[in-house]
Amino acid sequence: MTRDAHPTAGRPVLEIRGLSVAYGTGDKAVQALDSVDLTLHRGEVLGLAGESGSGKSTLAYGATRLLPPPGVITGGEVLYHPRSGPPGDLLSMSDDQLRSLRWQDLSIVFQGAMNSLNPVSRISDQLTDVIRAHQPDLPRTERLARAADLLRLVGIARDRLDDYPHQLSGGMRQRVMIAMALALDPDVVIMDEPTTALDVVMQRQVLARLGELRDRFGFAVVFITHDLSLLVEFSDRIAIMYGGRLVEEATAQEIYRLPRHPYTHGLLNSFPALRGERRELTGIPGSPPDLNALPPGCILHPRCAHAMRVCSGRPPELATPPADAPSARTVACWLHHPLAAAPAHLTRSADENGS
Amino acid sequence: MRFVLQRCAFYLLTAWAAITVNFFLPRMMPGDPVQALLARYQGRLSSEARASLTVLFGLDTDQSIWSQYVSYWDRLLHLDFGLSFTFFPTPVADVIAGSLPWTLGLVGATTLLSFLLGTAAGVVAGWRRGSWADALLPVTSFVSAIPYFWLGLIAISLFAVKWPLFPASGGYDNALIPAFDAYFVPSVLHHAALPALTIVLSAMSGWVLGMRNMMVTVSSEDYVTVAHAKGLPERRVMLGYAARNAVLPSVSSFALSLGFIVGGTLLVEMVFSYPGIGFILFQAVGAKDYPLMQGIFLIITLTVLAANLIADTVYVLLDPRTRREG
Amino acid sequence: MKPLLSSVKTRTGLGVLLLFAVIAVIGPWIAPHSPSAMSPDILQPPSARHLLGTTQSGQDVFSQLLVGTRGVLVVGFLSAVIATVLSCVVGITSGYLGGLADETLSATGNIFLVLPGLPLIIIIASLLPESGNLVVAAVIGLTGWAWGARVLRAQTLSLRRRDYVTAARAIGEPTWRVIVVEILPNLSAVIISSFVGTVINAVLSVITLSFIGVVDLSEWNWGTILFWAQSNQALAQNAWWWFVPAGLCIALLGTALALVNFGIDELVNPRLRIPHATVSRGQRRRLPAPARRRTYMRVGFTAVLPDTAVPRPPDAPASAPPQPSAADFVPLGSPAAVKELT
Amino acid sequence: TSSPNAGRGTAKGPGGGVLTIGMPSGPQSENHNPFLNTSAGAALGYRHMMYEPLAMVNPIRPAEKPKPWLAQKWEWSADYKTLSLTARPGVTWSDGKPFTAEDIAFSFDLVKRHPSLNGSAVPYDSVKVQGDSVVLGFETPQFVNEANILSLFQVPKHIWQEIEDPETWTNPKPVATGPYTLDRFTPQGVTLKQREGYWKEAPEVGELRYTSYNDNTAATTALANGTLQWSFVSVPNIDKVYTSKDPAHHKAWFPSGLGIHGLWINTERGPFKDRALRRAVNLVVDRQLIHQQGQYGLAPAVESPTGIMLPAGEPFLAPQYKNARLKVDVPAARRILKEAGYSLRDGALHDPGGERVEITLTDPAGWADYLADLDIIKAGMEKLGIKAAVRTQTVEAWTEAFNNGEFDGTMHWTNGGSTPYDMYKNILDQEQLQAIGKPAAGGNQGRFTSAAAGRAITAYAAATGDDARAEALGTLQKIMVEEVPMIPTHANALGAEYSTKQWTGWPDEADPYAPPQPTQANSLDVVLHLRAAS
Amino acid sequence: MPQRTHHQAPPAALAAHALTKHYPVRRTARDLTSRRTRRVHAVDALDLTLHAGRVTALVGESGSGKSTVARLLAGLEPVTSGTVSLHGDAVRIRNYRSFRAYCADVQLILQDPFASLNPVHTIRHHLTRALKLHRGGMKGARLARALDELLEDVQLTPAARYLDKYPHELSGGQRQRVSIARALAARPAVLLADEPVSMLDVSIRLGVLNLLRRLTDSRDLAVLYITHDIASARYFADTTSVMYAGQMVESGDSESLTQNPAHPYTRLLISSAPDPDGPPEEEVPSTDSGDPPSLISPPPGCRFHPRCPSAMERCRSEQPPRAGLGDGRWVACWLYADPAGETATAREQEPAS
Ligand SMILES: Nc1ncnc2c1ncn2[C@@H]1O[C@H](COP(=O)(O)OP(=O)(O)OP(=O)(O)O)[C@@H](O)[C@H]1O
Ligand SMILES: Nc1ncnc2c1ncn2[C@@H]1O[C@H](COP(=O)(O)OP(=O)(O)OP(=O)(O)O)[C@@H](O)[C@H]1O
Ligand SMILES: [Mg+2]
Ligand SMILES: [Mg+2]
Repeated sequence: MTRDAHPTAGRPVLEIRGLSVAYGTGDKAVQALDSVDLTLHRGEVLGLAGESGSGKSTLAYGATRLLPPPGVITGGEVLYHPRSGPPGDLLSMSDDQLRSLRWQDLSIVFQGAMNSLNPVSRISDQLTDVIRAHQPDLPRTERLARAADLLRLVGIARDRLDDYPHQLSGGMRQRVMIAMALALDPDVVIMDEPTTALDVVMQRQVLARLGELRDRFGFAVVFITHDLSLLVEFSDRIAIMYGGRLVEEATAQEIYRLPRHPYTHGLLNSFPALRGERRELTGIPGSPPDLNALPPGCILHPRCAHAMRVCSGRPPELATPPADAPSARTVACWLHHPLAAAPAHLTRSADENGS
Repeated sequence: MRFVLQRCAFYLLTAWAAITVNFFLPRMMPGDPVQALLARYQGRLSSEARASLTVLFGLDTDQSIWSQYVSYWDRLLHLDFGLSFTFFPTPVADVIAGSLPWTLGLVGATTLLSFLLGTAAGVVAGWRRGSWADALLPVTSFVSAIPYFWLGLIAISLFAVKWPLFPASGGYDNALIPAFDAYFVPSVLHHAALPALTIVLSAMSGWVLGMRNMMVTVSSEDYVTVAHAKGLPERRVMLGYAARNAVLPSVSSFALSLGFIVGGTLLVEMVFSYPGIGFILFQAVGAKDYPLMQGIFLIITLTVLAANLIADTVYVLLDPRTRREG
Repeated sequence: MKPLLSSVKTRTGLGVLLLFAVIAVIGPWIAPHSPSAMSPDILQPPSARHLLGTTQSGQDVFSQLLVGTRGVLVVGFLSAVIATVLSCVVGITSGYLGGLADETLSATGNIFLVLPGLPLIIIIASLLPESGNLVVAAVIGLTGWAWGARVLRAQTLSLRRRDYVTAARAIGEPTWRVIVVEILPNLSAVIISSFVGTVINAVLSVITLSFIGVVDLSEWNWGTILFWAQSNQALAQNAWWWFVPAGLCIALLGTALALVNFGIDELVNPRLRIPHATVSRGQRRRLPAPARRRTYMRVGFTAVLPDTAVPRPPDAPASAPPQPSAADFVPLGSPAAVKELT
Repeated sequence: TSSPNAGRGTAKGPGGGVLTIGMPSGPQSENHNPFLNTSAGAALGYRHMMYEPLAMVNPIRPAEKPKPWLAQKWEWSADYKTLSLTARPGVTWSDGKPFTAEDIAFSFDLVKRHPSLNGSAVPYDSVKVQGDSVVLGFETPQFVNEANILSLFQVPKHIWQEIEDPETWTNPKPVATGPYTLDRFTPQGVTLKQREGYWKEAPEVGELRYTSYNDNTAATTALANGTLQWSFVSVPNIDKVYTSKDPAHHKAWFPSGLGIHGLWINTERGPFKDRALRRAVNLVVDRQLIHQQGQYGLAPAVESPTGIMLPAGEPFLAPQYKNARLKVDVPAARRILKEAGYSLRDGALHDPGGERVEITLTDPAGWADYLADLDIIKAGMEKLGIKAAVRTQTVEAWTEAFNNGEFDGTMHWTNGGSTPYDMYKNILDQEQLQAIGKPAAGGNQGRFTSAAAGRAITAYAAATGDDARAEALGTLQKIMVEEVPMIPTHANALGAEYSTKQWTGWPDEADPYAPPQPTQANSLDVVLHLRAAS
Repeated sequence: MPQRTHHQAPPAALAAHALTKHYPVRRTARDLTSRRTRRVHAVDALDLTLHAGRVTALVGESGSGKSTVARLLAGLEPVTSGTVSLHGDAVRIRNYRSFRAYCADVQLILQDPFASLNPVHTIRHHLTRALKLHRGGMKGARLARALDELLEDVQLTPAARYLDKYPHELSGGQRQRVSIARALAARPAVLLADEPVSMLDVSIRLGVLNLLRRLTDSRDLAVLYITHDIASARYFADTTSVMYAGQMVESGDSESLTQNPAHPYTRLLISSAPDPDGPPEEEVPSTDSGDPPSLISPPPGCRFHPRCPSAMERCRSEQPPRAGLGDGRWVACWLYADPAGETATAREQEPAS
């Protein structure tokens, strides 16, 4: 795939800085995200993985201010960099500013396509109303033509325009959502587990189409999924989350070949491969952290085989490990501190790795 | 189409059962119309009148309940409801025809109005949950808990007696002849204003609450969030996405509420001396007027069934998911 | 039950309800006069002697109100019990069994829905030789179950397909146990809520019936007070104290029940419960106008807390923390959790 | 404009202004058949403004001779088996045709042929026309039915002879001899307009507007604010609610006829089987309180122990009861009980057999006045130590229990009539006597057994002379006073509320020429007396 | 995990022959009036055998009838036709008693760990009911011991910590293990596990699978493992069968089936599965008509033919027979049915790996 084709590629388009999100306020609040920093560059696919409940969806919706109550953003900023002009902070925009930015520049594909479409109105209406809202001058016929074009892009015949959502199969609905996300040619598309409802055959088709479209239009994608194989295959960079924090971020191949964080390593050792050698699967012992009673220090330490005293005392910071010094990859783990004696499988360098 | 046919079959069955119940219920009541009439006149009709009334009402013929049932159906199918006892010898059909339009006009219109207003208020209250609109809730539940007749009587004593803004009773100025003209129509509206106001007030709150809760529920559906994400104007999200879906359950209870109207009608018509069918039914029950009771019950049942059928159809139109192909 | 009590609305509602319940029990004892006792004080306005004045025949309205509470509550709750039991039996059975049994039962329910309620009650009530409170409660209960049955049937239909019901069947539970032990408890919120709704309805029905004089007037309830007030044209006589308090009591009782129902609704549908404001009113007032709107919890525009609203933990270190020392980097060995799954 | 409503509401009839009349009868359906008590004409009373009787009987002065109306004069044969009536000349029907003896004969023949129209069940035998007179023949003496016969509505033969089924005919275009004709009908009310060519002096009231209200409250409201000028409704606290709103004009007068209300008691079963108890209770019923509270001070209390209302029945009183008056006398009642062997223990009355005396009083739920009366009676009984309870029933159950004799005591009415005979027959009729459990719909539901009463009733009806009648009536009064088969309480009032603001000339205490009720036959007489207020 | 190769298949524990399930489209009395009865052909003439001590995986498209097969085998729904035999005896469920006897031997774990526990009951209730029903009315100390053992089996220790919890207080993996414990309480001979791990993330998923595998080995259980995750079938099951549109299209030893898929659908399935070390991109077939077939009026002949890249004329009209590929593997496809060049054709079509 040719991924760096676009001229503006490589510049940041969405910058999340210190985003914190809680569910509820007061004593009963659950801190679901704790100061997450993440940068999305133009034209790239950023994969987001992690245990269920680690805050992936919260990050996606929090950054766009679409988190339903009782979700509350408790801090940070989300900067959107338009193609030209100064960046704006989504979190301090007024409703109207936010509305005009949404979908035009930043669109989102929600988890269940079944629930994302208004069950009582036609596909065409749902495709055109967004066009009308953002480009009020476009005549109706042109809006319809654009809707038909969009459907064609995702491989659905234009005669399905007048259908209602329930008349489409799950895969088709998912593709309609993708088409809709692209309706205004946005810079950023966020996709939250867009394919979990589909079987592998359908999933493959949808992703293949998405890849083609991205090559054509050059939007950046935040892609959230549980399926590590899929993530590695599909994304440029991957960020791993654990307990509401980012624990590691690197290119897909780096994460897959050379995980630096014990948690990432554990994840990669939990899924069987379809081909090749049958490898030993070790999994991750213990159970997910309780967000209401997070352990002190590194929140993974009760489950970590390499935990040190410092791990239970102070939270590690996201930093580039010395071994990867010039690259942009980061990891939040004390094992990469100069004083620590990290196990070999987490510190191997690229040339040491056999593949 | 198939769906509609199925519903029709179902309605026919329900209609049959309801009509049969209509037949048996009054016949199970003790006492007879003559006694009831005498009791009603409390001594202003001498007991000698008994014999003549018995002959008059044709009550002296003995017939088995089964043959009565058969002839009941026979007459029904010929749209012959018999003669009313209370208004003897006026045909039941005429009595009903004289009162039904008033009920339909006043109660039908106000029920529709309160549904529309209540639903609209509910949409706003649900959408602006947590704002001033929430103060509406205790008020509405208080209003909906007030017995209708009480509200009506208070309204009369305030707005018809103390400050005589509206007439206290009747459907129109008695000096006028019913006609569509510049004298009669305003009189009808003026007379309907107070009852309508109280009906709307007390019936509206139920819709407000139901709609508000549905709005809150629907507002957190994914497609509403998607609509926000699409950057649509707020009105469009509120009406086109949230309200459009939230109104569905209200529509089906609206149909059923038509059945409950008639119960309320009785009180409206009693309190406001309104010339409608509810009060006639109340009189018929008191007077053991089987033919009239049956006629009214039949009309009510059929209207409710028809309203349900219409509501079902409307529901199908509103909710594409219920439309089945093939 | 706990989450139910946590709502202010519910607590208010339950409080008022409790007050009425206490009056229902002790009302006849604390009533200053016998409710039917006539006295020469005819149609007196409220005074210290007669807190709510007297009637046309010199009866004490306040006493009537106190004594009448029992009748209203007994009829309301008894008929709601009858209706709820019936609607549970019919609704759950037809929902669970499906097929012909379902068709028959829901057709029956629909007939009851189609027949106009109040006239039906009037007819049935006049069918019976006596029309005391218990009879009226039975009649209201017997005619008022259909709506609840419909709701419960729909709920049961959706519960029946839940996996845990299938799972219970799969381990060999007999049908009655599946219904009673697995399904019924999950319907409890719906049942309570429909119970409360039925109570409101039954109270309004019995009051209406008393008001139009269909039921036994020798048993006092608020409706009979209104009946006497109305047949003596209390309002025309400006005797508001005779007419108004009973109506307000009814509305108050109804409101209390509605408030309880709110709580139950919120229990069933937690989405209704979500708070709205994220910061105190004082804090909000200090914010600039555009930021103020951002602090409301709304769908589609997540609330953003202003920096001032999040108190920083007091022990947050102001200066850079001391660097960890080598001793901190000694491995601890496998934690306990690691052994759990291998 | 072409609208029929143009200028309505301010319209003046040919004879002048409008009189508004109303009854709380609920919505009406169009039916002007005068013979049917179910008609709108009967419910609102306007049938009397069109269809006239042969003579005008004044029920509040029953002893007076009826005023000749469409019959110029009438004459009984000595045995009271033949009545000859002379038609008034110069009377025309509202369609212009003359009124003749043929019409009278036709009217009598009509009710004879159709028992269902013969509301007072007069046993007509033969009807013959003799010149301008009609001769009615009967098989038995009919003195007691005189008023019923003379009150029969006269209908035009030329119209009614065409009607096959007069029972079910709603008479859409009434043709009658009265001063008013139907103008228009709506379920909510009726308007009558004065016609040309009435045989008497034309009334001053040009238009009659009848309104049917759904209940007493609505009618009272209309009365109070003056919209309604003439009505008969039970108004509580009438001073405050009605009269005081315009003391100069708002008037209410509730005179009585001979029909009464009272506590019917079961003399066949239960405690009231004992005459002593009946007499004792009769002495403790506070009739003034019933008049004041139960009847809102409208229907007068029964004063004579004979049950005959005064002053209407004054001429009928037997000499020994001329001055007898009922009054509450608890000690006397106690004395009677003591003499009969009753005992009072701890305030509770026990009968000679040692049983506690308990009585259940019943009436239909919702009949507010009766229930209030029962409460007062109960309070009286409690003074004697009787344990009394008031129970309500449905109207149906109550009617059935009443007819079947399955009650202890219940408020009920009696028949009225032009002599006390009708009331006594209703209470004491031995022909109607039935065992408990068998319906006695026609009378004597109290199951009072007395051969003497039976004889006196028969003797009165068959009597051909005033002395024989007086004697029979004396016997009945004696039975009533001494046996107390029923405890009379108050009159079946024939009263009304009326306003003198626009119209004067209403009947009142000073000039009781007619009962003021708008649904009585005499209402026509009242309207003819009305004069526009200056 | 050691690689298992069974040359001698152990005895069949549960076998289904010509199992068929059709659902009426709307199951109401009113349907009787219409002539045409439309039915969903959820499962059609399916043969399946589960062996003691072995795990059989069932994979296939969404909606292909996998769950239906599980429910039919568990006796929760009447079959339209076909037979099920347990330990060689035909199963006949006539009343509650016979069903209870049957479910003592055959237990089902439902697809969704979040939905299959009743939220209003504690873990103790769930497990106690299963024990009481199938282990002769246990009480007191015996019951307590049995509960401890059960939870220990699924490694929810200490048992006391979990017994009185409500389902919502447990994580998905813990709930899944409670469901398994409940199914095991009956000491069944056959365990039907319907997508037991679909909702879990990879690390929890792994724990559950390991547990099942261990129980199979230690108790000689026969397990049916229904899944979408073909890699886990390879890892975990001895035999794998592939379903398409209500029919079985291929079956055989898991390793060889996943590495060497024969049926075009199996090939599509396996090539579609994401794989970071995946085959080069041109391998991925790109068909756009990826929509599943209608089960109300399934395509005639081979049900896969509308989507099959190698569809032939006879595929459109005739149902393909089963062709043996040796080693207990078979495939229902015309490509392999030609008696003359059976192996040759098959080789040709096999993907190079
Ligand atoms: N409404 C809520 N109230 C309280 N806590 C919540 C709420 N919604 C989510 N959470 C918690 O927030 C955390 C993050 O949830 P989120 O949905 O972002 O996880 P996720 O990574 O998307 O998980 P999954 O992979 O299962 O979708 C979870 O621990 C969850 O329990
Ligand atoms: N009760 C039912 N009534 C009608 N059709 C049904 C019923 N249950 C299942 N079906 C249909 O039978 C077919 C097979 O369903 P089944 O649940 O067995 O599929 P599955 O292979 O388990 O799918 P998934 O992988 O999505 O769980 C589907 O088309 C489904 O719609
Ligand atoms: Mg998520
Ligand atoms: Mg399934």
